[in-house]
Amino acid sequence: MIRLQREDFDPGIELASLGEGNPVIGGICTFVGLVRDCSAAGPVTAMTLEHYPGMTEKELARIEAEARARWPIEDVLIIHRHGRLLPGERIVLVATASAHRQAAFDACQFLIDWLKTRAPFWKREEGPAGARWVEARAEDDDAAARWREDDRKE
Amino acid sequence: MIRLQREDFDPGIELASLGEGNPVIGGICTFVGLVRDCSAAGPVTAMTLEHYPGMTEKELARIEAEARARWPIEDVLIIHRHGRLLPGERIVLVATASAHRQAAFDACQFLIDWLKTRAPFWKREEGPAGARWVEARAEDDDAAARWREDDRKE
Amino acid sequence: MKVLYFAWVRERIGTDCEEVSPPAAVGDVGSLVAWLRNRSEGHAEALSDLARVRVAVNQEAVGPDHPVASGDEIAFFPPMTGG
Amino acid sequence: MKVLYFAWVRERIGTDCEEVSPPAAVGDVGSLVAWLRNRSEGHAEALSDLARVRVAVNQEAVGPDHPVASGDEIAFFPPMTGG
Repeated sequence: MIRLQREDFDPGIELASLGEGNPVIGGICTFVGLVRDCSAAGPVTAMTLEHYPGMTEKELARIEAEARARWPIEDVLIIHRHGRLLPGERIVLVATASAHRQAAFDACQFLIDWLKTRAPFWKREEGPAGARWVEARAEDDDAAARWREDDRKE
Repeated sequence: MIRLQREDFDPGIELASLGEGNPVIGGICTFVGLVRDCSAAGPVTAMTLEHYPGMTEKELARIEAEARARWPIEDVLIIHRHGRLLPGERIVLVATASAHRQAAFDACQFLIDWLKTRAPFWKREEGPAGARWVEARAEDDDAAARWREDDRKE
Repeated sequence: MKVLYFAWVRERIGTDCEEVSPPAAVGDVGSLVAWLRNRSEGHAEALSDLARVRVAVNQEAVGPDHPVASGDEIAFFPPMTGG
Repeated sequence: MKVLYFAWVRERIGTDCEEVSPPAAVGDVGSLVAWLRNRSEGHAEALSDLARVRVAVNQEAVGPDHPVASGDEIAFFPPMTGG
């Protein structure tokens, strides 16, 4: 399931329904990304996430489909916020449920790696020196490149 | 923090206090392990986790210390249950909070891999054909062996 | 066709969306970019370096050779920084 | 010294804990195992193959050469299967 929203979410409530009652599930891996009070460019007092309505949902659906094609996943949840957020606030949640823990871990990491480089979100940080658009990081490209297009396990 | 208990836990409540108010944290990775209704040996109707009181706590503390020595972790939570559990019930929760997502993912996976092969727990499965002790799996040894003792990042 | 701009591309061009009707010779992303650069100084600056700008046609990421046609929704934006 | 048994080692030996006083010559895990095997058929069977049994001395995993002394807590158990 994919959700795009301005408001905060409660990971406990969201995870409670992930794969609920599916006795095949042996492991659930979750990643939650938070706004830090400091980035590569300096102190951060707030962050605004802009996105491309329409394409964002489609791209997240493509990323979910790709993860399901690569790993035996029983359930997936992606929640991404947009709008203005303060340090300590949740930005994103990615969770995967699978019979096996390695698949859950790999699929969860794949989802966040691909999401960071493919889903049309842009961060604008506010700091003491004004606002600046966050630059894409080479590390994120490298992380996404670990999961090559032709690497499907099927 | 390490907790060993018979009763269930609520991942949402447990995670709410993980690294609370620490604005350095950029990512939290969580793994929750559940009782499956089927194992390598056949259907599972219940599972009893035996452990070694005293050594279990010490071993989990050693594993946590090792993770903290290898990765820049802001907070760690390990909860492991013992006693008799039914399919679908939670067995274990491992969560790591770090400034960077890769450290959170790696440390979380390290913790569950080492826990599986080093913490003194033993599973006894009940099924239609009676009860049997779960055999240690070569895959778990392989997973733990990825993190060699001399692999510390420091 | 409808052209959308996001993040600093939007700021430099000064609008988030415009309807444009390029000549028929504009048949792919590359030629559309060349044509858009002439619309204003902001367009010229924002679209000067295609290595720094990504393109989507009908909400799907594409390269500079991808065809464009009237009725398409074309978007220009920097590399993504979500998650 | 106190000897503990867990999981199927406990079941085969028939007890989870016993106080033993081996002779002074029993100075390491290997010689303790050899001595324990003589206590009963259950001991002999449970401890017959040390490749299948792990050992902890004072709640720390050790190998067969690790010393043991009176006052120690020694535990025998199968490979761990938690998590």
